[in-house]
Amino acid sequence: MRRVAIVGAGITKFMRRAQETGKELSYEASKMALDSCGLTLKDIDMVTLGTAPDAFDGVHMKGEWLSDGAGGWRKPYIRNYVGGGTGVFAPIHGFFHVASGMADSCLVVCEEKMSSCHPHPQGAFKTIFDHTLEQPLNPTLIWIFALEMNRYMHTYGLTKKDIALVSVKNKRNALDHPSAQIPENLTVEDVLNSETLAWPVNRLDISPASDGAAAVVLMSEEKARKITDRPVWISGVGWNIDTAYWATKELCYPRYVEKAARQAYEMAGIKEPHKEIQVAEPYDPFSYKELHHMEGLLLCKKGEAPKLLADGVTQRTGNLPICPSGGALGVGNPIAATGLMKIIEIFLQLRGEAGKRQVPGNPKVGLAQAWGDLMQVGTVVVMKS
Amino acid sequence: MKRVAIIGTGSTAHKAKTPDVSYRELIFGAATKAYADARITHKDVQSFVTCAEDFIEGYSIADEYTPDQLGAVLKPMQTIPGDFIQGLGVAYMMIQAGIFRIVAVEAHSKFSNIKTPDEVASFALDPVYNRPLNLNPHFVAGLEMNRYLHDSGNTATHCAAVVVKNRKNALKNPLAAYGAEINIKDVENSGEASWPLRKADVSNRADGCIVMVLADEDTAKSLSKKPVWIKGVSWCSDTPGLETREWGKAVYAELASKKAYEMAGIKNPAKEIDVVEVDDEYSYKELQHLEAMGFCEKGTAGKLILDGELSTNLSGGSLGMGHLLEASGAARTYEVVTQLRGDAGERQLKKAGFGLAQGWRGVPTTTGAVIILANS
Amino acid sequence: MGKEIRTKKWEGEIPVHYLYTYGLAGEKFFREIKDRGTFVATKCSKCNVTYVPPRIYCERCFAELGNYKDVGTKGTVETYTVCHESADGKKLSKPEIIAAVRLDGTDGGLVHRLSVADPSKVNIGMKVEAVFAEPAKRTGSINDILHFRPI
Amino acid sequence: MLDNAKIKGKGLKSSDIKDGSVLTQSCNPKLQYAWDTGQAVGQYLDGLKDGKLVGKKCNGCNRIMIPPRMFCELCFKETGDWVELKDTGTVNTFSICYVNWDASRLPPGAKPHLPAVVEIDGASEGMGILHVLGEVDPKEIKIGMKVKAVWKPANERTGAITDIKYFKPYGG
Repeated sequence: MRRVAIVGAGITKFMRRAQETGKELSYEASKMALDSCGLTLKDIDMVTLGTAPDAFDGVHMKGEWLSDGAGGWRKPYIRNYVGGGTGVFAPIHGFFHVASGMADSCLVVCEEKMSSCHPHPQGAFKTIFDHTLEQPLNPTLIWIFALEMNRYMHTYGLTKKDIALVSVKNKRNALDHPSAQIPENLTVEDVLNSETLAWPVNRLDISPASDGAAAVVLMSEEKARKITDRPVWISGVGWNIDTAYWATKELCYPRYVEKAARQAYEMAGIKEPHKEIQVAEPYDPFSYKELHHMEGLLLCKKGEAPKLLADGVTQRTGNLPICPSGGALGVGNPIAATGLMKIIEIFLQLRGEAGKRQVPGNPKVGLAQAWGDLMQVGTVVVMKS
Repeated sequence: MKRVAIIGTGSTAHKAKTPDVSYRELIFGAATKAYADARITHKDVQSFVTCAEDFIEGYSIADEYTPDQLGAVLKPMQTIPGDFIQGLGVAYMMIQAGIFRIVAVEAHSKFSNIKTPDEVASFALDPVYNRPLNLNPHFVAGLEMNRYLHDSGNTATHCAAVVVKNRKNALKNPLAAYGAEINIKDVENSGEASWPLRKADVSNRADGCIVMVLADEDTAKSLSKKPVWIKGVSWCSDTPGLETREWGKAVYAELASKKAYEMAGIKNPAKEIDVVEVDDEYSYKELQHLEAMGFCEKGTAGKLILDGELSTNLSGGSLGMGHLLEASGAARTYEVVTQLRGDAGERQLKKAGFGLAQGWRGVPTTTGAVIILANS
Repeated sequence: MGKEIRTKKWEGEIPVHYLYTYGLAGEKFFREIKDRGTFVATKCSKCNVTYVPPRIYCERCFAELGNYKDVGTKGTVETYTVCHESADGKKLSKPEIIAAVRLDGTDGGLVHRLSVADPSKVNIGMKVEAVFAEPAKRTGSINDILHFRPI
Repeated sequence: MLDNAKIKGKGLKSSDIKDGSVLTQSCNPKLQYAWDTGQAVGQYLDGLKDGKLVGKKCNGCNRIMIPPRMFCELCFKETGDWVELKDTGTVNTFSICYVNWDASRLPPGAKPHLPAVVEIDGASEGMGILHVLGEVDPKEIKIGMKVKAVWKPANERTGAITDIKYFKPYGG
């Protein structure tokens, strides 16, 4: 198998409402990624775009509409899609492009413009539920998170307080991220006292709706060596989807994330992830999700993530820094772009280029993960310097 | 580089409506056939690709509803919001990357379940520059057809000949929904859609599903007596804007075919390729695509078809089989595979060694994909 | 196949609506239409491509584009069609002509209605110009252009 | 190192849009569907109309499944017999929700929505459906609580999941 490296990265600000169109956001992130490694569009063989529901941007077949902004002009350009897991799946897609030998270079772009959807982007989520058997109950997106969080708390005897610390940590980490939308210094009490939207979920347990884009450039080993002495390798990829009958499975544990992680670990030769992974960016659209995903990623035992959090292990200065970027909770959550933001964070951490966000100890192995669909999809990328 | 083959195919018979089955049941039927044809079970399939778009399915995240009916629960499965041939390209890359040995690709159409198909199609137009004009989406095809005929010298009569040929071909295809014996006058009298486009120039909608199983060389040889090898596959998107595109040209088909020919080592497609299935969602598209991909000189496709000298779309094409949304490219590929295996019954070509299938994603897109297949 | 189903269909919709910003380039373009009744373009000098509607980037080489220049309101018909069906697929009582207009000196243009006294006189290559709504009635929309007309 | 100065993005305030300092275009798309329910869901809905919950059994893995399906997604073969299930079950998880589907808030004092996953008696373990609870003080809801369907009167049932108004606490 050909080795594939990440050689460049770009990102926009994450914003509640961007003036830029989705095309323009895609361009700004892509251009920055190309500039960062001294390449131009001409150097790119193929392009893959990750973007989540058309219902956000409000354009049917939005991959087609976005193509010029994403650098797809007269190139083999394709869109990939696994719901909310797309942001970490997009570089996996780019990986196939290069590892297969079809391309020596691939531009990976992720975009989301949620603010076009009115009155609130959450409205677009009603129609993620089964049209015949669930939508007539008028579900809101938060239902599934509340149901899952409750089940998680019940199974492991956790309290809301145990979980609120995720928001505090991530929003604080985001103070150092230049793209961040809602970085903040909060206390656990602030989270617990924020409005209850759907018990046990409070307003500050939730990441915001956002507009933004991110991009990375992938290259074959041979080409990468020519333009950088610090490539970051994609050493393991995994993704997995569970049944659409989401209410028929145990919600307290994301078995699909474990499946995806095992696929990625096997490929990367990782035997003891809790010891070998030095920095991780699991997906944190809701506070408990970070913990849920740490467990699914086998970074700790089931039900043990809250303890690591409480003990400070997952702080930037801890033994296993989790979401040093500030995550979806702090940087913002333009769905697909968030996943790629996490890939970029690990890329920077492994290069020692994360600036104020840099975790100590010169990490050499890191991981990014996203989640999507109806509690169904896990996407995992293991990276090594 | 090792080779990749299609080792199993499954298709429903396409119909204007399929009221007896849900989309899940429709897909399950085609998947069952494909796995049986490949002599595998769902457990042998290591990864899955569905080609679908949210607003066609009527879901905000259609990807959620993809795994069960393919046997893909707790497997690596993805959605490609693209043509089925692009999905084949993704499966090809995953196998070539050495990650999987067996991958299944699916596309389907439940077109009959969309109550507002014109509004859904128009929702793909730019929201600021185009959509507020509040037009029927076929206007994009009308603009393109007019310029293409103007530039190429092909005529509306030639387009009608495509309709006559494809609907007649469909009479011999048991999977086709719209086989008919009609003549050029019938097309001319069918009524205006968006001049010069007439109603009969537009393919009718159909429901259906197609699943294919791909495998790496070793697996294909051990499982299949008639593997059909992927010799080349590519796809391309031209500028998406209505304002910037070259209206007379199918640049995407030209560039995608060029790459696919390079991969397959094809110098003269007209001579070297025996089975040709191209997108004909609108009649003129068949002519435009054949010329763009070098099957004849520019401006000659119409006459060659009128004179019966180009036997393309023996399946009946979308005009004869029905427009199957992202599965239209699948229907084209299905026919090529069937011909290359020698299983096409009364449609069977005597010489069928190399074949090409091409897909286009419909208005207002400028995206298309090409795959080149061979039986040896 | 199986027994007769009584509940054969389930109806539903995607109940969302949208408010789109015009983007950085689009904002400039429509402000000029609204305030001055003219079109502006951006140009990539490297690729020698002039974009109307303007873009902040060249789609071919990704150069950053600024420098909006007035390209006037005249152009030629690249292609046209006569729509006989409405947006929702019903027959129009009065068919309308839609043209793709290439604005002079640019590689872009607009797609819009074409108003002519005699439809049979329309042809590809015909010179046309934009007709705008009265300034007071303009809102900064593609419909501030009423139509194109022959020169 | 990412060049922070190069990070673009022009964020707007909601007032920029409301007061017209930034131009916008609105759109109310008509995205409407009539989905074929098919064999499995069609008969499930017919059952609801008749005041019954029906499931389907897989003869491969012996699961009794709700919602019913014509094929087992795990064994990937056609399912076997229809099975009439009870209209009682167990709360697997629940929430107390104060927002509507579009993120607008319930009016002050309005009763919160009480979504729950209910595992249906007679189906295989863990087979739950999404529904809502009623006739219960939100504070009293517990995971593991027994509940029973409260049906609409027969003449108001249409063959819909809402033919069950809600599930309410039941017995012990």
